[in-house]
Amino acid sequence: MRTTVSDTRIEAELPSPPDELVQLLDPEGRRIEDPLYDPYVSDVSGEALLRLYEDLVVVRRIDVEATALQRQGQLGLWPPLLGQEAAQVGSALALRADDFIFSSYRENAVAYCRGVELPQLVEVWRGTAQSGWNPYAVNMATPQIVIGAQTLHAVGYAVGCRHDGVDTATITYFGDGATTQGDVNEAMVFAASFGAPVVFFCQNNQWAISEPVGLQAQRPIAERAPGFGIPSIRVDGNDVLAVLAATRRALDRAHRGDGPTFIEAVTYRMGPHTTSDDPSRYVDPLQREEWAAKDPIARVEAHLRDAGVLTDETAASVAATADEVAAAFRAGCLALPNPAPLSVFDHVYAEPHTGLARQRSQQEAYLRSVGELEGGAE
Amino acid sequence: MRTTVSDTRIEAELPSPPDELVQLLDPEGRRIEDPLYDPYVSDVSGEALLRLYEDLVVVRRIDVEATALQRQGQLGLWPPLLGQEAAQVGSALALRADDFIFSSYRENAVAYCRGVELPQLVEVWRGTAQSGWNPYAVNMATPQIVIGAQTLHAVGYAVGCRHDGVDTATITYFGDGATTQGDVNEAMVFAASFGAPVVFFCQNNQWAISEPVGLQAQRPIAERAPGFGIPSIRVDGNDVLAVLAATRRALDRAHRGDGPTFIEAVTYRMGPHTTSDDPSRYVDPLQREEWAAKDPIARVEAHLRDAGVLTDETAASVAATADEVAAAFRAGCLALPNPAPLSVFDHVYAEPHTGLARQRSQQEAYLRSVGELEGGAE
Amino acid sequence: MTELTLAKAVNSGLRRALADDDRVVLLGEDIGPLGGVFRVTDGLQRDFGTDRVMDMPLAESGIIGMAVGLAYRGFRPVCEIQFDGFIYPAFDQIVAQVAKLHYRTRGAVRMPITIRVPFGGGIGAVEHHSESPEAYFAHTAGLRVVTCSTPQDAHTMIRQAIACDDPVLFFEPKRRYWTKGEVDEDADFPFDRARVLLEGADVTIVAYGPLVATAIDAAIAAGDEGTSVEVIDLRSLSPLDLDTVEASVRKTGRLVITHEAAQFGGLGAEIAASITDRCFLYLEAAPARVTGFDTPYPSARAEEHFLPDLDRILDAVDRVLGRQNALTGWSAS
Amino acid sequence: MTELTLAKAVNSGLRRALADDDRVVLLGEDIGPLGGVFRVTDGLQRDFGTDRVMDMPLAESGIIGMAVGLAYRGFRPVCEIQFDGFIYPAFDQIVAQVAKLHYRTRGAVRMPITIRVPFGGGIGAVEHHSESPEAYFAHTAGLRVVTCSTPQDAHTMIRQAIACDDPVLFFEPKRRYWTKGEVDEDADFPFDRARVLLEGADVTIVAYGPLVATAIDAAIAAGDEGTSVEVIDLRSLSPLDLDTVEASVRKTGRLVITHEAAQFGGLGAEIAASITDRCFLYLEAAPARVTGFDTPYPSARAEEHFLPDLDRILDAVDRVLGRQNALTGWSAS
Ligand SMILES: Cc1ncc(C[n+]2csc(CCOP(=O)(O)OP(=O)(O)O)c2C)c(N)n1
Ligand SMILES: Cc1ncc(C[n+]2csc(CCOP(=O)(O)OP(=O)(O)O)c2C)c(N)n1
Ligand SMILES: [Mg+2]
Ligand SMILES: [Mg+2]
Repeated sequence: MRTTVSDTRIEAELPSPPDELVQLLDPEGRRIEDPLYDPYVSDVSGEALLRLYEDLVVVRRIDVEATALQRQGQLGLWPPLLGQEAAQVGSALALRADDFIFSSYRENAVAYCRGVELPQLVEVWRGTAQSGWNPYAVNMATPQIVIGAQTLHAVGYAVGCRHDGVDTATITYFGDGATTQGDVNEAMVFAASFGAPVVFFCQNNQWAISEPVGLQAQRPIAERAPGFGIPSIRVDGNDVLAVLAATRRALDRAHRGDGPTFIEAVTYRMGPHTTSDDPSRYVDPLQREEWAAKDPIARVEAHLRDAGVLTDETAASVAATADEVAAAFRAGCLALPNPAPLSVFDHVYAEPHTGLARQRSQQEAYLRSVGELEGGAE
Repeated sequence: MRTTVSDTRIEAELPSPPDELVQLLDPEGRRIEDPLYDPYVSDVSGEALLRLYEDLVVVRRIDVEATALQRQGQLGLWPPLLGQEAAQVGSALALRADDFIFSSYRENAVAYCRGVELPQLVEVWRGTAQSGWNPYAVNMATPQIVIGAQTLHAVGYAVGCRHDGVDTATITYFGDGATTQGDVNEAMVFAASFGAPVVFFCQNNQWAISEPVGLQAQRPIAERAPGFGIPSIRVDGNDVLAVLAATRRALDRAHRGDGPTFIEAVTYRMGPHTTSDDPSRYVDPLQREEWAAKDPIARVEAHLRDAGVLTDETAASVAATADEVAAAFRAGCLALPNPAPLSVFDHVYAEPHTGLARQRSQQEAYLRSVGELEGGAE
Repeated sequence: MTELTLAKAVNSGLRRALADDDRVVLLGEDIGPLGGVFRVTDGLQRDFGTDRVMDMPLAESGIIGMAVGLAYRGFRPVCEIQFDGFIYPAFDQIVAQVAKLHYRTRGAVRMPITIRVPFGGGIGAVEHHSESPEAYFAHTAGLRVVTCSTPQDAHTMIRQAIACDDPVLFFEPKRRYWTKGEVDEDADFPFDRARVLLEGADVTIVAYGPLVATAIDAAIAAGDEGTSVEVIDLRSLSPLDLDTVEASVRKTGRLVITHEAAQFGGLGAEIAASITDRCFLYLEAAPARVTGFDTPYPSARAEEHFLPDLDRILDAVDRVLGRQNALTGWSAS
Repeated sequence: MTELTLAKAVNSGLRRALADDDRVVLLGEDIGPLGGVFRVTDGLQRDFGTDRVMDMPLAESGIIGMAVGLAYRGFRPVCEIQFDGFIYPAFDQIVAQVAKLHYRTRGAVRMPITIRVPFGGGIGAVEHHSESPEAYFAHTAGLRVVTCSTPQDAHTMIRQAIACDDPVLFFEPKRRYWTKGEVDEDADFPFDRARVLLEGADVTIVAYGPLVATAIDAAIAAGDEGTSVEVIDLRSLSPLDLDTVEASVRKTGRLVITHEAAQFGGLGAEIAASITDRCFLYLEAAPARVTGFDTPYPSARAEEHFLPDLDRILDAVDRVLGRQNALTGWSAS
């Protein structure tokens, strides 16, 4: 006999829905009290919040400029972060200088907050180099394009910090789509197993190119981590204060030696996946409109205006600063030098490699023979 | 200001410990009532349970014989299932004939229950072939050695069944160690995403070769699946009735079109990982003893004796049957033919391949020239 | 006959395969409403439904692993890997499962899986979007590897790949996606044969995929200077149609091979070694290879310094003809 | 000087590396209390602790990915892949990360990662335990690939690999783990040079790893029949020490290359092509390759029909010497 029994107990075994999003600033700019998270941002009001606001405005302005540069043929590609400013700025500013970052390709605001110089932000996208900066100069690895690969690097780095006896934390950024990759799940296993001081920061921007998050995850993404033994937080990714608070909380755990934490920042990709993408093929304009109403900058602006910290005058000065940054960014981008012909052979190895050395010499001789090297040719 | 706040909410976000193990027969052989799972095994008592008992005894006997064959140099390797008889027999007997199985390398009892012929069980381990049977003859893929790879195959097969409009279910077997592999986690994402009629059957035998399960999982393994949107059941893997009930429940969901289910069968690998392994280097004998007291066969025997179904006489007849099977198994093993020299070229491709055909002809000419082929040599 | 771009020719080939055989299913990232990042699957989900054309969660191992299961069930899965550089997460499923299952099961289980991979450089892309990984797969027993250089071949060969009972890696030369050409849907020709595109007497140039057009340009330029060059488009990389190359080299005595992949251990090595073995007494010079360098693919603005081009091919033609040039001293002396 | 098995020689090399540099860490499955399935890490966790010798969760991509992070942090990770056939899940991390990070970061980030891989067949194992995947990695720019054939090399080369600032794939010939030989811990020699093991005048045999011993046996047997064979142990597979091979072939005019990996696209092709290019006018015959077949590795009881052996090598020696044999008709005619 094979009876069919109602599945109540199985359903009950699913975890209950996660706590509502952590939110400290609602879309209208009202400050929402939260006894757990408020203390993490008690230093951020008035002028401090105004500086945060300026960062948000500036990174959006850079992003818009980069898109324009791409349209003008000055960049090969650009992955806009429009709509994700709060998730990136809020989390980046929570970090200590010695904390190390392993990001994906869209975290240009994180890099900006980290002090990466403006033209270095676009070297990869202009195509003059495979990376823009020295990771050790800003404690941030250069963009990772292979989805999810960087999350394992973060775990290794974090375990290395613990071996070194320092309380440095590591944070890794990735998208909702990335949560499907084996590497990201392995990273959670390894992080939990070694109690690694690492923060998994997932920007759930609802899309992986054209694929909605529902294809990657049947449950809120934040629910995945606890099953690996990693506590998680689900935060309004368009609320810069909430993101700052949540990330500080997670980093505190890491600095204290309490192991990994997973953060899902719920946000929305307001632009195309990259400048090559055509979202009109798959995005419902209504959905986009709904999210436009939750804009991460508008709510800070509303809040600051209500608080009388932001006036038309300060707003104009912030906008002017942003324009200046954008102009410097553009100029720096256009001034980036093109790679020299033989540079393709540089840095393949750290130590001499006889095979490659021979190939390089051959190519050098060839280039000289056709007059394409200075001092060249018979 | 960066305040440190107590982490109560984070801890609360961890799922509560899973329900205690599903158990219908305790180690002493007492039948434990369970209103949810009892209906699934209402057909299994008395004679039916005796037949189950015989299966358990026979598969253990085959396993012992295989180990002996390996020690005598007749097998290259053998992965014993000692201790895991209930997990394998209970789950295998829950399946319909049309349900399809993707297993790992240790599921020899599953294959036996599936009707695989005795010598075919050991072809791989004797080294006469890379697989022992035609998967379509018994609806069971041949052993998968790459850890975790088969779980994705199961999801694909299950989605294929749905496309075909049949209610066939698919089951995939893997170990506790396998849960770390990217593939297994990807399989859960894909299964959830497509609502695939697949059962993930994890035999948590506490070890991945020398590594304790604690290196792979910080939480009970059954807690992982719900975060992927897959309900899970944790079952006493040494209780054949409970395993049968849990698997039937999961299969019912699949047959009904309710999607994937994850089962963690908690058991113990009583033997070495394989005949090449030396568990004395890493197993605590006390732990092994504890588990010996939970033997999967002893409890069925105790129960059947209490119920008066098993007498010394029937026990002896079961043992005799097992010995007969073992003898046939041994004879079949020893009779397996060695592969012919040119067989290495067979079945690389399904259609003619000019490069390989040429290589095969060359080798044929060479073998003839050195007199190693019948009808050979100048 | 219709004029189509190479991308559209693959699209129409996929469409025909879907229409002709209901066991054909398409799997990939963004292949549904978006039609793939190169629009190769444009309109197919709309016309054949979400069961036949399936957007996949973002994991290449998952995609190929799932295709294996579908093949077990008798389907003919066609997987799209979005870019060459993203095939590596699926490497294990491809070389340890897809390639070996027919062998492992002594022929009981067939793996008629087609893996479509837009490959190669020349489009100014960021890292991982310009790679040429074909040698890894050609070295893997159990796989077939093919590539196309014209819309006609793209159309016919994708249908042949799907119809083939073996797994096929189908490399699409992405920088030629916008090349136009006539396509006859009814054309047919052997799947695993190379094609002599230009006949010539002095030197044989062997190319495939994106560099076929470059090889033809080089042959024409050489012709203008009085050198008669034969150009062979390999089309199939595993198996290689060495009979065709051998016949050509027996005639010309000189061989130049070009590909974008790194030289060291690339297919050029296999072709050079095999042809040397078959034609030793006919060769007037050692075969020359004109390839990408043994470096990672460089950044977009450096790719012109990396990719084989007309001048480098002509330089090699000169060399095998024994004309002194900058590299003469480097080879046989 | 102590007499050690090859496995013990790797062990003592690892021990020295751990003792000499506290940035060296070992990562792998079952390398702790068990000492690895081949006992190569025996006793190291006991003596250096669980922070230096870390049993890893069961995922190869995870192991290599974690090693990348440790290398970022200034460690020198040494990863054990349990068997050749299980390196593929880590393929993406190896070819897209480990190999490319130094290039990507213009030299800012070094990847001094050693990946130890017991490889090759001949031990009667089940599927996936007898593979020779070296060509995949040799074709990948940014990696170094080495292998050893004696306890002395095993000891010295593993230390050199760990000391090297580049990533190194270190292939250990598993069927020679139990070969004994003298080991001088203070010996040193260049990391990337081949070694002439036997000098000879008529034919050059190039081998590496497990087949070096077979090549020597073949050379001795050929010597008994009056043919003087030079045997070269490559040791480094990327870079290849082609200078040493070239010098030998200029002398002998004849080349036989042997490896267990599939012939098609294997290292033998690169060696044959490169040496033909360098020594065209010195070659008396096309280089011959004696390799595993272009099939998956077969079941244990068929491996004798698959692996290159003394007879097949001698047959190739005959062939390059122009002696008529069964295969003469197959190559240059
Ligand atoms: C391994 C791999 N597969 C495919 C791609 C192509 N690709 C680039 S971005 C992307 C979607 C990523 O989505 P998500 O992780 O949500 O990040 P987002 O772009 O939304 O920030 C894909 C499929 C890739 N970069 N790497
Ligand atoms: C990808 C891969 N890596 C490593 C191995 C070597 N290996 C074989 S069995 C095993 C442990 C598996 O443990 P578990 O999944 O718990 O299954 P069990 O053996 O306990 O049944 C390992 C590491 C393998 N077969 N495949
Ligand atoms: Mg996203
Ligand atoms: Mg286990």
